[in-house]
Amino acid sequence: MSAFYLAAALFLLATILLGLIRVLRGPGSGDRMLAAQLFGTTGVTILLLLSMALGESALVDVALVFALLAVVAAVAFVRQHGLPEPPDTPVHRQHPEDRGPRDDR
Amino acid sequence: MIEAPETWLPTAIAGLVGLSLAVAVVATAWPRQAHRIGLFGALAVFAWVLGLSALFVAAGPEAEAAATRVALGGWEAPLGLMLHLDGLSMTLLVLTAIVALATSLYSLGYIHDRIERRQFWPLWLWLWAGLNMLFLSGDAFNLYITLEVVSLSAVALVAFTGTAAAVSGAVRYLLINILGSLSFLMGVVLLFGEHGVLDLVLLEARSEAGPTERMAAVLMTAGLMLKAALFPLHVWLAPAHGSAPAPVSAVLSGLVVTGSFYLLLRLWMGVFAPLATPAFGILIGLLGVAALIWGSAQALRAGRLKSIVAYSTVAQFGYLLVAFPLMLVDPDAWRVVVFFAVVHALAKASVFLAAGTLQHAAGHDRLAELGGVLRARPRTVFALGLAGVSLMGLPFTGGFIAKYLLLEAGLGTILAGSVIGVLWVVAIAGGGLLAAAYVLRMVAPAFHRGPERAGEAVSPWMDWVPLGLATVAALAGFAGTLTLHTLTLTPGAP
Amino acid sequence: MNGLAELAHTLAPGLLYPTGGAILFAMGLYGLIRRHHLVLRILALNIMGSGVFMVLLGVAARGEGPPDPVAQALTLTGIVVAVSATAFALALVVHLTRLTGHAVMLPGPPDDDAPVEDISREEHHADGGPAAPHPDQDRNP
Amino acid sequence: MSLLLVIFDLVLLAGIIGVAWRCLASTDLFRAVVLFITFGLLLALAWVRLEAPDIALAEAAIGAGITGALLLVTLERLRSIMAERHSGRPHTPPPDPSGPHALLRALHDPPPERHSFFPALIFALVVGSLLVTALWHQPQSTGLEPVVDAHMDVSGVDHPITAVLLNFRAYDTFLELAIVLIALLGAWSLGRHDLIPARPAPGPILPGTLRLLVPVAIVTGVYVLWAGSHAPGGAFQAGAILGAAGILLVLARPRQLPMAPGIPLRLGITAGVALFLLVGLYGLGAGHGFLGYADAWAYPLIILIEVAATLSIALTLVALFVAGRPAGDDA
Repeated sequence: MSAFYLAAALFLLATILLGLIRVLRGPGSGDRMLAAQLFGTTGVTILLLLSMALGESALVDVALVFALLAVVAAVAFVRQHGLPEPPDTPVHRQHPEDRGPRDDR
Repeated sequence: MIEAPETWLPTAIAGLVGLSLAVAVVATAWPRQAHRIGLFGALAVFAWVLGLSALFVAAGPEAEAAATRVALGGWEAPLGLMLHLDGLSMTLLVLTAIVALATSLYSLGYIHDRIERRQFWPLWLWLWAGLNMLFLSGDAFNLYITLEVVSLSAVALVAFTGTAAAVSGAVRYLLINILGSLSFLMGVVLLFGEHGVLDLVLLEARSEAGPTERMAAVLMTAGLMLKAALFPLHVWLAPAHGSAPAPVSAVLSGLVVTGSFYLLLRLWMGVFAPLATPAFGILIGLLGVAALIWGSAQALRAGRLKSIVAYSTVAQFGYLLVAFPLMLVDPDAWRVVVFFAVVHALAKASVFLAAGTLQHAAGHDRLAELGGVLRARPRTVFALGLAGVSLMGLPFTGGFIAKYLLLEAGLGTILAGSVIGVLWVVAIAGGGLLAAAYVLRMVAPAFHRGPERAGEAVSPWMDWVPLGLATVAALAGFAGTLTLHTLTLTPGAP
Repeated sequence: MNGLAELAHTLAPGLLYPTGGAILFAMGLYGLIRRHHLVLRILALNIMGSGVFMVLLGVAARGEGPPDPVAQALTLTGIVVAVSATAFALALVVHLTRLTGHAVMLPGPPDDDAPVEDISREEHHADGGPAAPHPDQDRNP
Repeated sequence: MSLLLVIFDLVLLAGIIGVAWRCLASTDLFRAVVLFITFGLLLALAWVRLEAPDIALAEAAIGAGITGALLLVTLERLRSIMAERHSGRPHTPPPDPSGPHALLRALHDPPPERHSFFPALIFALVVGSLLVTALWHQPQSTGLEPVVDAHMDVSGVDHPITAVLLNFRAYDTFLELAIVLIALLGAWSLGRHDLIPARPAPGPILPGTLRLLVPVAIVTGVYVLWAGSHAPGGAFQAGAILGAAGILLVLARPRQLPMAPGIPLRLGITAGVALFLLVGLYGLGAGHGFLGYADAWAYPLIILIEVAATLSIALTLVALFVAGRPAGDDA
């Protein structure tokens, strides 16, 4: 059975390498980031499969942390690049939250 | 009933680490009082180091057999970490204490802004604690960590004025330091992979001239040469040291660079001793000659006072490299090299502090426009000159004795039949002349006729501390015997 | 059959991964020399560091029995140090860009005769902010 | 089975090296950063294969979470600084980054010059091949595993790595905490903190995600800290996870960071180092050596130090992410 898990992990690893094409080609930042997020999910699965194949239960913790923290980069990306907006919204819309006084440096 | 000094020595060593760390931690937690904590901490650490050195010298004959090693947490090597005190580290600890105390006092006057003080003192105290730990460390990986403590706090100190020149110098300095640390760490990893231990004494016992040692020696030496700005890996030094605030420049040129050099010496006398061949010595010596010429030429060309001093550091460290081949021929020469490094650190720190005072008074440090201030401030110029004389190596100064001893070792090499020894002797003598040229360049405007201009008022600390430190540097010659004696208490050294 | 056993021995993690680590170290070095943007240089240093850690962990996993816990503890310490240094370096780079308008470090010695402000006299610096920006002051020709 | 493992190793290593290569060769900085995040993910898998789940845990928390966010925010900071300098107008809203825009050149590094190609290549090849030669000549030593194993019963904990970190080599760990602190002091000395550039994020997705994730992250952090005494985990991993939770909170409201009060914040970031040092000095006074514990007290003291260290690391990582000292620190 562990050979099957291992083969599955290997397959998933190959899909990550395949997915790198999106990171390299782009074209937009969103495509690249989304591909990296997908790798995160694949990574979690690989970790779970390896934990079964190698019999190391501690890897489940690693997978948990992985699943949790991959979000941080995603949130950082979304906060800076914004969500795709409907075409009729003006580009430089000022959000009320954004108008705070500039820091005193 | 007074107990023998040996029984107190381990506690005193661990206590020094604990004390210097405690001062840094308290200053970090309570930045509002950081300058007061720093002042009292500096006095306490200084006193502790003096006490420790008295204990160490008193315990002398026993210490000769083996260095005093302290198992932290009660775990002996190879499991645990050992602190390691011998004559070499003791000498450098005392040097650090003197220069650091002077710098602390100077900083009281130099950094008076409320906010800057809060940033400066904790970082400076961490740097000092890092240096103390570096000199006391006896474990290869721990050396890497202490090197990181020293370099990160040093980079932060270079950058903290926040000017474009300082930040740009700091970025360069940081990248170089990380690269040097990684190279050093790779060497440590190789040694660990081969021998399975990290303790320097155990590594020394197991090391031989194999491929691992060779590669580790290359990586660690290159990394430390980067950090010590030894030629040809020196380009970062002048911008970082020259644009930092004066007390920071003094510590960087006087102590941080010396710390990396200390490590090089320690490694080549211990773990890498089987690899030291005459050809290697000649290669290092030639690099030293190149550094001497290049650094002096830059110092003669530079337009800013602090740049001159910074380039002279490159030149003076060329001396230390020239001494490497001498050490291979004359086993006793290493003590002279250390003594030279000590005198250089004292003199260089006082030159930088004096330059800082002049810069403060004039508001800039462009040599061409500094004449008026130089004429109006004889005390600072005297400090500059006195320390400069020690750098040149005129008679009756510490620098003279160091250079004399080096020349003696060089002549010994020639007598031993080595032709290339002539080059070393010429380099040592010529380097002194070049040093005389750039030191005179610094002080000469003071003797020209012209208007006097006292410039900005200077706090008494900034006025007197450079002079005091320069006097110590000049008088270091009288401590030569004591220093050389302390250095004989280093086990494993030839 | 003998050759296959030899191959399996050669490809054991304890030898394979240190080799990979050495390649990463050399690659990071190459990138550090070739690239000029400071963020890329910091990434190159991080890749070098990862190479060192891979060698260390690979060395720890060599031989029979459980891996060496000391090597793993050292790696953990090293990773923390690397992260701190990276965060500090990035803060410095942002600050440098704010002052000079570029985040590129060109090779060669910089012009160290550029004027330097003296903080012991600067009162305007008291707000903790940077001095007035010097556009492109230390860009090398 | 073993053949599959060897193939897995080879594919993984090829992937790691390939990703690192493309990362260093890319002219677009954003692409380099995304590749670097992927690099961290693959590294975590490599650490798993090297039987180092502790390191994989740390790499997952650091590589996937904190460094990625830090690099992305740095790029955005660089971009907004450039935009400000070029337009003279503070706080230009970020343009759509996928569209062509002149300012994107701020995040663009031209391909390196030709003349440095061969020297750099030869230098790297020489270093790499010498390293490989040295490594292949090394014996199959077991390292310090037997020594550590022999002392586990007096270490106070059941997990060898925690025993090494907090007992046998506690000095290194203490200095590691100090280095995190020094990095923060350095970043703070550069000036006050800057705004974290951000676009408005309308809609319920972001707040909803955070409401769900932050509590889970906190629970996970505490769990990893608790697990450290007998299984992979420990203070640093827990601190990194809690720090990531803090970074999420910072990212959620980048324009209105709460005024961090100076004194509690200072105490928070130094708590780990201070407590560690106090315990160490007590050990010195009580005759167990600096940073030593009495055997009976080892477990509670280690846990105490770990809790303080976790809090300090988490706070420090968040502060390093914000970069620059909070206004409250100067009060």
